[in-house]
Amino acid sequence: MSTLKTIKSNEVAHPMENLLRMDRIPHIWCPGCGIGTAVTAFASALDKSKVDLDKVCVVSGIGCTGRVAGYVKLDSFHTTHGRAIAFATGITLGNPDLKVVVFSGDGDLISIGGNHFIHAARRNVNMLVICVNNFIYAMTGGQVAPTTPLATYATTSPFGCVEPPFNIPYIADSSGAVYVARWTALHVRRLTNSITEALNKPGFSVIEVISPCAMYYSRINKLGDGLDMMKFYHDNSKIKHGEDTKNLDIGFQTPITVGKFVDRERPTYTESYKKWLSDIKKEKTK
Amino acid sequence: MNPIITAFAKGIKKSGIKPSRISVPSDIPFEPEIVNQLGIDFFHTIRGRAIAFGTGLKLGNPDLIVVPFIGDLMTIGGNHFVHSGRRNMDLLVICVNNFLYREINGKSAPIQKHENEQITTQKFSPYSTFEKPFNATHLANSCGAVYTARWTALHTDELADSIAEALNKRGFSMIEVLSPGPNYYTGIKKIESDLLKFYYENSVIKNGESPRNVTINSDEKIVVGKFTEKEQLTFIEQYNLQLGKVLGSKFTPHGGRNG
Amino acid sequence: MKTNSKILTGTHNLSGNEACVEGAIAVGCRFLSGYPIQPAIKIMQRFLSRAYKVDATYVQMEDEISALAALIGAVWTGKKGITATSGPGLSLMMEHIGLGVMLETPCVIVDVQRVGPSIGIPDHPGQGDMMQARWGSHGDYEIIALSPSSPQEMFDFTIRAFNLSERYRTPVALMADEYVAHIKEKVIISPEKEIKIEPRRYYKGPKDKYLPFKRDKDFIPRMVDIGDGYKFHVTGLTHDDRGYPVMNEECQEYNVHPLIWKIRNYVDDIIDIKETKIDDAEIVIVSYGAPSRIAIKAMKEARKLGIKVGSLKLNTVWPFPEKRITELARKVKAFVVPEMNYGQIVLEVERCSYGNANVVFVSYAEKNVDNVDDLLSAIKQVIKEKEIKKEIIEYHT
Amino acid sequence: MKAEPKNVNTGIYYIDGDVAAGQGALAAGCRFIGGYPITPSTKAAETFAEIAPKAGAVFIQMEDELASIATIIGASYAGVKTMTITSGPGYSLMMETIGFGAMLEAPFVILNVQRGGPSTGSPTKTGQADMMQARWGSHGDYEIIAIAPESPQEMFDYAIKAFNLAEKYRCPVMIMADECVGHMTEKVVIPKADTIELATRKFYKGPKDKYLPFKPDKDLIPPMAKAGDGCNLYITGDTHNEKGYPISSQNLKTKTHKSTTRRLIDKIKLNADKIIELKEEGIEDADIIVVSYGISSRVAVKGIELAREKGIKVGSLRLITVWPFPDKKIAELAKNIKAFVIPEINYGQVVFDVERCAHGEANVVLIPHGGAGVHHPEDISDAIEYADRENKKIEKIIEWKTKLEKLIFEKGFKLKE
Amino acid sequence: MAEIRFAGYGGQGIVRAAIIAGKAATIFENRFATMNQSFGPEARGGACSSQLILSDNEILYPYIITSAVLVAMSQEGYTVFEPELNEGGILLIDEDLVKPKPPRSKIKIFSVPATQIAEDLGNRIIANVVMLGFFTAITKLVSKEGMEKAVADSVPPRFKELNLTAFNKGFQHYKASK
Repeated sequence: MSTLKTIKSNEVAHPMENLLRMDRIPHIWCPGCGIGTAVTAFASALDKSKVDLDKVCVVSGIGCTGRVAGYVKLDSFHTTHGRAIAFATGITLGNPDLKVVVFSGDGDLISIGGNHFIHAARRNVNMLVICVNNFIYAMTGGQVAPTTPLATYATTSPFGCVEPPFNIPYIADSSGAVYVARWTALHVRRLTNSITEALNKPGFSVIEVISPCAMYYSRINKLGDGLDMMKFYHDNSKIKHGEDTKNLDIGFQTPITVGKFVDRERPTYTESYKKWLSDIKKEKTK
Repeated sequence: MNPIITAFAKGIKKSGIKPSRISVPSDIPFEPEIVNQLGIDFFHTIRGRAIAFGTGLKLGNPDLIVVPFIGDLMTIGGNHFVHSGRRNMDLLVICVNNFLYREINGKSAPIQKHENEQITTQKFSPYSTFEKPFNATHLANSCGAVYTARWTALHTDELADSIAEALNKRGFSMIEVLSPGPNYYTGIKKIESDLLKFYYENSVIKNGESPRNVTINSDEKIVVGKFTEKEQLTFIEQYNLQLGKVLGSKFTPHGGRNG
Repeated sequence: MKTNSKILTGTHNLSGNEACVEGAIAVGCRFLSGYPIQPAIKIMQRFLSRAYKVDATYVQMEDEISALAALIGAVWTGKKGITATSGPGLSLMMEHIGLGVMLETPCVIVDVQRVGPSIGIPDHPGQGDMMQARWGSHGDYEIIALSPSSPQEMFDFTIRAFNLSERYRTPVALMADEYVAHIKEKVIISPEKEIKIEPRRYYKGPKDKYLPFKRDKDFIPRMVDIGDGYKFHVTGLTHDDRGYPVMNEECQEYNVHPLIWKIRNYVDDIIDIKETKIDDAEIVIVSYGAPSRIAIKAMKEARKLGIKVGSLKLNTVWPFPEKRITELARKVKAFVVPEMNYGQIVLEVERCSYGNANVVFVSYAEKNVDNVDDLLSAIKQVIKEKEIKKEIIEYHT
Repeated sequence: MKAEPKNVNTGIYYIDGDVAAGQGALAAGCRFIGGYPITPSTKAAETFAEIAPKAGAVFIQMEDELASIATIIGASYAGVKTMTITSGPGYSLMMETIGFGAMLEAPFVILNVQRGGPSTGSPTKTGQADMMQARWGSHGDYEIIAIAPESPQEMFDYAIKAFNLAEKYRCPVMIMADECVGHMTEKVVIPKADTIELATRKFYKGPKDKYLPFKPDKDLIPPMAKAGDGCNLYITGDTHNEKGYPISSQNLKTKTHKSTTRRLIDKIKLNADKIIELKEEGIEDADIIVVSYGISSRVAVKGIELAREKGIKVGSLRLITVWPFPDKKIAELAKNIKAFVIPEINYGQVVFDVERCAHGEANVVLIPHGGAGVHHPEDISDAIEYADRENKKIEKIIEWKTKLEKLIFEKGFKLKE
Repeated sequence: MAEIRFAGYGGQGIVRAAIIAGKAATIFENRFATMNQSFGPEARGGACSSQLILSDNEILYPYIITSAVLVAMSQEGYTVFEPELNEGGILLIDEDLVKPKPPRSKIKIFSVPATQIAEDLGNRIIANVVMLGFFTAITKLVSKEGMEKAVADSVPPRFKELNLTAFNKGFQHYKASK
């Protein structure tokens, strides 16, 4: 591993230096991976949205994307597999002034953490979930995920995946999320805008980021490197804002619909709880 | 007998399926006598795992017809619910929705205030009053269920028909039954029948209604009916298809009625 | 830490569960996340009904896994937090007990034990989770577990549990049982200012110098709250002082060893046992939780018959008072251990008695916990034993 | 019964322990694995996913470990041999359902490839700190069987043994491997199918309406009926009677409703002699006995060798089955020796049981190790030497200070960052 | 008995090289070989090493205490494991990737441009096989025939020829440089 280069004052600092733990760079992500892009977009969005960085807390689970918490220079938690949302629920209820961002992968949030995902959406707990979807478990070496498209190969589906994948925006929508968007790692500017928008939105927001996994998903399925995947996204993604979430299925190398799909208002858990408490108070003091 | 069980018994009869083929994993305990009368195999599993347990039963012996009863409305077992739906695992999930909702259609439901200092609706309710419940049908659809319906426990005939239909349906079916579940509310038995009647009277049948529109809201009538039905390969069918394609003669298809 | 003046004081008739909540509120706990399970529901209900008065946060999560995960999260925002569950729920919490230990998060987990394994009998007391509390999560760690035997102790021990957890920065288990949780008894609550509250060990130095796992001399690191601008990182992976993952043999030793020794070094401070008439005792009843209520009765009855019996009640079960048991074993003829399970803590007693005293196990798994006769008959039989049997004795009645 | 040829990929292989376990499971007749990826056990699941379909068996990757374990218990009641594969954190999640499986007396196998803990710990490094968890991790009282293999060949052999024990005793059987063994590559000989002896499940053969699911035979183990057999099963995780019906707290104590819980314990405890497998080496005239299991027993070999060179009489007792614990054997050995030396990759777990069973007759020396690596052989030989020198009876566990501990906590060691 | 260390970084096939050598010894020569690997969770691109013990008898203690051979394919691997090499040990390096210090007294150093040779053959990921050929020629710990069989057995059929060529290039490189 290369050592940290100290930046002298007259040198130009890394543009994101104030947001990254430079002492942990280089990161673990492979060349061609889209997680870094998502982090960059997140960092620019933090900058743009003008939120108080002291009050932003990042929670990650386990997996490649789960390492994000370790690289951002914010209060950050690297928790157990699948429980990032549950952990974040505690934080946001413990101190409602915080802006909690859950940054994790598809396997972590949707497979093992599926229950927390739907319930947090139902409760409308105040947090932003950035789910990097690379269609596979990459940290453990390429196992099938609940997002792996049908007939796609993975190490635990050596003869092709037999389970249809989740449509993450649809399930987020049906469970009650107030903001749902999807972008690919190619749409950096739009992704940044979405994150900026969601950071300022109270309630449960979900942004799915489709990301290449050059090391496992692409390699096992012979899709080329990260650049080839980016080219595929470029040629095959269609922006359709406001599309009905039920039409957002993703197949193997089929076109991907991206955009902002849901943006609605609902009282958050904290608001409902506060109102309920004050109702009781009124009732008791009557 | 509990009206849901009555409908279940009728449904089995109507479906023409031999009861001994039916296995019920459930997180609601059934009375042993009822299981005897039904002539099924019954497994009282731990909270939330009925669907996962049922998945094992089905894959272990694809000849079985597996009907998980879930009483916790996907609280603790929500993940198994959505994933089984996605896989289109061949299960008929009967979801006993025992939520206590104070107001329907602007009317107050007959829920007594507990004499204790506790707030009544907190009495082991799966949801606190300040939380919105799931629209289970919508959720089931968003993860791929092939058959969804909702009835109150007093719609016995419709419920029995739905059960009979879904028992013969391949894939992940979900029937939601609105009923104050017996196990959760022991102690306030009296209000059960009142509540049930209240739900029955304040519901409206709309077959084929879009799942998105059947959320149970306090200012509208409860929509019941058979909402969706579609055809899709089940997990076992997809498994046999895909592996047969790749492995050819080396592959022995997984047996059972879908094999 | 500021406490709210709305805490309950004076004398009340409370169940164990209710007393537990009052204890928690008295010590400044303002967060509960849980999932309803018999026989611990009452703790959630009571907490909720008190929430509006003390401005506490309550959340009913989707399962026990998330309940404990949320609790750990909330504690890092500066709250004191509690969760209440029973056997099956505790089993689900196991992974996050490990996380709590690794992140050195102070929190209290109440386990109102019922009959197990599996669903068992939800409305009947048991003590089958004692070993689980110590060993249930993967990997090596030490835990503190207290076992109350009355509503008064539920109150007192809840306070102590919070204080220990803040002092040693570790999850503390309050191992109650259904009997203690549901019985209603007089609970005396001292005035607010007399309640001792252990403050959180906060870091006070410069913000950019904060290292989340830099240990003081006593092996215990200091905490900060989320949102105070320290921009710290913590992880469940094996980590160094900065909280960054480092995975090698040295770091594993560096990280996990103190987790163990920050408890083992302070056992004398943590361990709390109550001894009655032990000086002249030939036989010592070792008990904890509900069975210790009859231990005293059996002791009195036996003394009437001329058998010198003493009682040793474990207020803290973990860490186990190894030294004291070893010491006593050299003096007494036998230990009699009544437990509402099929033999758990009795194994520890056997271990620590080093073959110097007989160890008799009286199982209350399928008996009423108010049955003194069986305990007494075990005492009567063991007094007749001539030699030390090198295994656990169970007399069948 | 012999293994079926279609399940046995006879041959000589150069594979790692995980792969061998996957092959062993199939050879043992496993028809169903529900699993979830977790380092370092994933390879076993991958192997099974690859070889199973050709032999008509099924692998399914479930959504989490909770589902994995629940689904295999379901499959077990559908009548098939079944298994799940996991590691520490996943194992913790399974705890509730393991108790359920024990209560239902469902035969199933869990492969736990232990890693450095607690919590997420060191996923790619080794540990042996889940041993007590295997025994005590679920709430309530129950007994399980746990086997600790030390080589890829044993991962294969003991996978078969685990299935045999599970089917025979109708209880959860754990293969407590560790990362070292799981990732170690060695020669593995998969024999011909007709040389592999398999136990078959005891199925009920009597009249269907007379079936009592939890009425034991003389060996304390009840015969089983499958779902769909027409036996009208009523199976519950509640404390139940022979019929399988739940017992309430009111009638728990009456004779007719005696719970089956005690039998869950007795069926293992009273059959312990038949279940326990140990490997003894040079213990006849030993002064010191090294008690070890899993990878530690291979590491100990070197330490023992070094100690013997110094003229110390050291024997070795390897626990192949760790649970049930060989109480009697340890008690017996304690009478004739000076001390037990126990190297474990944890801060003391199985050593507690050695201490308990030694009853103060022999000293007990623990050589702890935090994990993410194995003991230094010199630590083992030094501890043996010390134990041989020590003539006093010391009534507590003697914790050996390892070189690593001294390095880090005494010499002002700076951690590499 | 011989204890061999392979060291490099993830993606170089360090573990695979050890597996092939172990396979040659066990399956094709009917001896014993124990292979252990170590890598962090940051497997890809991070430091990676494997240890191989070859013996005519059953191997009880499965780890290296002092190694007889160190195959270094990265500078870091060389730095970390060089001290482990015993007196008179053999050090094999990829000359483009490792710049060794002056050797201790009796250590013998042999170098090969393994990665360069592999790139010339059209695929740098077979550098490990080139190295194996070189290793076989120098150490003679495993027979050439055994290794060839093991290489052929360990790669997909369509890459068999390429790998065998790479192996022989490595093997010949020693012969040629002698």
